[in-house]
Amino acid sequence: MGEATNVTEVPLPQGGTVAVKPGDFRTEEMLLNIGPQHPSTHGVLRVVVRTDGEIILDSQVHIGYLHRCFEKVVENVTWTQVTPYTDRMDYLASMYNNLGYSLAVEKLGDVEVPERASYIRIIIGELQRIASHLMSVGTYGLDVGAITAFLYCFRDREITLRIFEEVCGQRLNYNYIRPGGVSGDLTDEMLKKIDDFIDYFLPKIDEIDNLLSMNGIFIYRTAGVGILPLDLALDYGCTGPVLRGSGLARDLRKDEPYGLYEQFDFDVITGKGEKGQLGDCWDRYMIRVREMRESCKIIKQALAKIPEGKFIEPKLLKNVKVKKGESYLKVENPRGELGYYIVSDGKKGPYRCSVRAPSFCNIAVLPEISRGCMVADMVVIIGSIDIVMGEVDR
Amino acid sequence: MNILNTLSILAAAPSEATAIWLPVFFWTFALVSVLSSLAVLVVKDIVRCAFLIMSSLSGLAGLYLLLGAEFLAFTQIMVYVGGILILILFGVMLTNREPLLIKRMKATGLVAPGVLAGLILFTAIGYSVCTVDWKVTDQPLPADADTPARIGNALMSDFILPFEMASVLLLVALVGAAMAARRGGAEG
Amino acid sequence: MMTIGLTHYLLLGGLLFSIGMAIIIIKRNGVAVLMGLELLLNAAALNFIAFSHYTVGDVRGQVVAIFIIMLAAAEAAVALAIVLNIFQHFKGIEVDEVSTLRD
Amino acid sequence: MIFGGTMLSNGLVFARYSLAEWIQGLLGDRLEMIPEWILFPLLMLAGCLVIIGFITVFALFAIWMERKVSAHMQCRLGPMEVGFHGALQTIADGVKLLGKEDIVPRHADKLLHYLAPIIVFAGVFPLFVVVPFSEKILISDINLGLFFVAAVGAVEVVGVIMAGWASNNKWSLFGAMRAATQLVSYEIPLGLAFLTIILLAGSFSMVDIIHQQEGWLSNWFLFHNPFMPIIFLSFFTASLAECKRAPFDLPEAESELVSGFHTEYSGMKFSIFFLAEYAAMYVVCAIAAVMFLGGWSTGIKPLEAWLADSAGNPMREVLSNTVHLVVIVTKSMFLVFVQMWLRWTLPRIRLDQIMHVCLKVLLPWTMVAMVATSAIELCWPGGNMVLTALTIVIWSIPLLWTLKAILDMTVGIFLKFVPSGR
Repeated sequence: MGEATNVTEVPLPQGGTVAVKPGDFRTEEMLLNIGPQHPSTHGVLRVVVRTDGEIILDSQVHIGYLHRCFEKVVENVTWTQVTPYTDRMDYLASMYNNLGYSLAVEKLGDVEVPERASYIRIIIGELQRIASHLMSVGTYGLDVGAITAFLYCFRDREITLRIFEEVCGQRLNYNYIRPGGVSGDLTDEMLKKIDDFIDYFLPKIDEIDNLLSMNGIFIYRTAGVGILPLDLALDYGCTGPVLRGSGLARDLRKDEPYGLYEQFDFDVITGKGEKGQLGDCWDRYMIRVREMRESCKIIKQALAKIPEGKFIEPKLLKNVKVKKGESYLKVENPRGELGYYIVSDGKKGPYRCSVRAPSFCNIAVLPEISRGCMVADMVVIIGSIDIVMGEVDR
Repeated sequence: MNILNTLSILAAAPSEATAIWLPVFFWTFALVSVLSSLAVLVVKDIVRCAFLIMSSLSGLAGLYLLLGAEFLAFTQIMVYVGGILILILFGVMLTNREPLLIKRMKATGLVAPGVLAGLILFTAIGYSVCTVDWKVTDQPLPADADTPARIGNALMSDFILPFEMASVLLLVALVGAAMAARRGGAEG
Repeated sequence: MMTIGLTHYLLLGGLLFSIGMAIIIIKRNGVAVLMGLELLLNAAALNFIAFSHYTVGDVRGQVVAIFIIMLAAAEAAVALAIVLNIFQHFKGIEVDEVSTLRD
Repeated sequence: MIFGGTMLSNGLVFARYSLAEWIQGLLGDRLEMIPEWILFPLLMLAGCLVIIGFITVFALFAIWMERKVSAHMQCRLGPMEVGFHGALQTIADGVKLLGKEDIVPRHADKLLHYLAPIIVFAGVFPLFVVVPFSEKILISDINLGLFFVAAVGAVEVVGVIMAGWASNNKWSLFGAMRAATQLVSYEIPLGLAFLTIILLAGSFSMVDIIHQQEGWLSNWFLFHNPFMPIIFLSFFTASLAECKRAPFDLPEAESELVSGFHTEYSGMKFSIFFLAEYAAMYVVCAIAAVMFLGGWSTGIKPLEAWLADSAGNPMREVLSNTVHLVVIVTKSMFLVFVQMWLRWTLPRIRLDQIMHVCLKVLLPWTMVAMVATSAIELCWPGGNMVLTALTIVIWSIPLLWTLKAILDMTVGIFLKFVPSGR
């Protein structure tokens, strides 16, 4: 928010730029606090924007309103007790937080995971991705004012949550995937339910497309807004749909497969700038919609060849033995690369655990891409980055 | 019975019974416009001033109704309340440093001369109004006169030149205002 | 109750005209001066309509009033553009501080 | 018994006489005892009460309808608890709102904060004076009807700006500025649409305009020539913007401006804003119905003729007024439903885009249509059957498509409705 001392070229939304130098104003600049209590900041994000009328000259992201000392807390608990804390980070994709942590611990502790557990992880993980993307797509509709799309998405997300509830007894913070496997088996009945859900859900994606993605006003609002060039995305360490929206086919499930992802056939979706420019909000949004289809594809394949067997070594439910050392492992969370860095001193719990949260890295790019937009676009851009404050602040 | 029309019917052809309400309406509207314009003199907050001017001009619109000029009354509301007031408010908001603080205006050092000038002017006007014989007609417009049609005919016949000039003037004013208010317009 | 006649309207118009005059003299803010100006114009329009109603029984006075309203609109637009320019130039719209012709 | 009979007939007379006549009928000979100068303000008061009563009842119904429509569009049930299918929910909410604390922010301009909702309401309330329900059921048919609507409708924006300014809140101010820009801009296409209709009808008066469109359905101004549907669409779009309804609900965009100009309002003041919004919805729809859809005319010539032939047949007059009342309210409510439908389907557009739509899309099209209509009116005064037929043919495709969409949706609501989960 530093004082601009020289002329800055501020791009205008309708194209072209405007030179702004101090003292050169038609209207007075205004400092506007978006958040921490605001309907569209997806939690407690606070953005301080300097506006000229409704055009944003500069913005600064303030975070930390949801800080819960995750990294310090887990230094005092055992290896298996960490997973409930990971749940609370990205509370919209808790399964993935569990999975990343479990994989990191398994890598350090050389724990063998039963094959069935790996399959269950993939099925549940992709189901979680669908749930998370539905939330993102729906609230994005809410951000641009299409309330019905939001409720359509929530209707379908509700079904996935019920499946999760049946699987592990929880709707949001599952504590399901844990070092060594998963905490409960998927019965045949459950597998059937998931299969039914996929059959039901695939046509519903077209419904979302019809209602929102291809809606003229929606495209008008999102295409060509908040353009994130690829080099900028790479500079800021953006990952996930935000990076893929800028056109790079980077997906850890393909590039550095974990679990058994190398055995599955799916496409990595990238933005193509169909409606506006490459890397605009519509691209980032559309990635999520299309990824839901890919997730359905993966789940179908996994359901077809899930083997019989154990879902966890029972003794591992108590605690895991981890030798001295450190490991880093990243997984493709719905929001990007979720990395766990774990240090062990051979005791009952982690000596140090650090998390690379995708939302945290993605939100950093907000001031860059929101400059020159209007206040209404700010909401659209925040929504297209799809942050979860629990993860940003940890 | 047309309730709103009654006002102008009342003015044009007051029956014995309803004429009693005419002064009531007149004084109400007159008080509204005079009091609010007087308040403009006193009130320091410019935004309140703008709203007071609006109420004063609305009172005038009421008086136009009483004078049987409904078309003028509605034009007054549409142009002043819906147009000029918004312009003025935009002007106020765009020229305030602190957009959300009530702006206290300072008066010039001319309060006493201003009041004095107003008083003298009013005395002069009042004197001339009361002394001159205005030749009041005993045949005002009939209440059911189609004033809009008459105005339209007048505009298209007797007043055709001013009417056309007015459109040119409006265009010039539009372009001029847009040019002057353009970003960097001061520099040319 | 007395009957309302032409004199009432003329006096009212005169009163509003005087108040408008006083506003123009007393107020320091450019926009407020503009408001006084609007009041002047309207007082004149009121006179026209009153005369139209009471002395000729015709709509010609109303037509003139329409022109006055039209003029007021044009004047307000241009004047506000000028006020904006003054604000940009002098960083304020106090009319008595705007005393230079050029800088 | 006689007294009861009088009451009954007087009750029916509501559909037979205008308000003044009705009161006259109600009081009968006793009217003579009341001096005219007292009756006059009483009549005004009665008119106001009737309008307020209608606005309140309509708002109660419309809010319930909005909730139900939105709920069924979103695969939910909406209010179900209070009364039959939640019909009394709005009353319950109203009572709750009445009981809420009236909060005025610190450093707010208390006087203006208090006045703003009143002015907003005052910008909508008088419009009902000219909204007709039938030949007899209307408050006043002033000869400047449409002009009156355009003028008084402009008052609302003052209240909105007042609310935004007085709240001492940046979000409110943003909302107010947006409202000012939007409302003032959209008055232009609205005014052009008014002009076209005035040109065709040769009158400002609502009743005159409706009389011009009586007879067969093809007499409606909507089908006057192939350009009229453009004017209708433009008018409807502009009226959406004037009512601040989605997709033009920028002044109160809840995801951007928290709640826009009424962010700092609570309790009764807030509910007055709400009431004004719903009242405005009905007014613009009723005016659209009058201007384009023949007002209370059924569009069936023999029926109209039969209804009009009521000389010495009081029951038929009652019937005629009742039928007309039902027809115009149905037309208006259909348009209200379309407004709701759009609101719950479309995303909100941005401020610069809203100006783009107004100045670069609506304005040129309306202008072209208006000039074309006046040329047509010059060539064939009173309309031309060929042009009407052409209009119906050209515009039948979008019309049928719309009807199909509505049918699909209704079927979807009533047949395919599945509560969430399986």
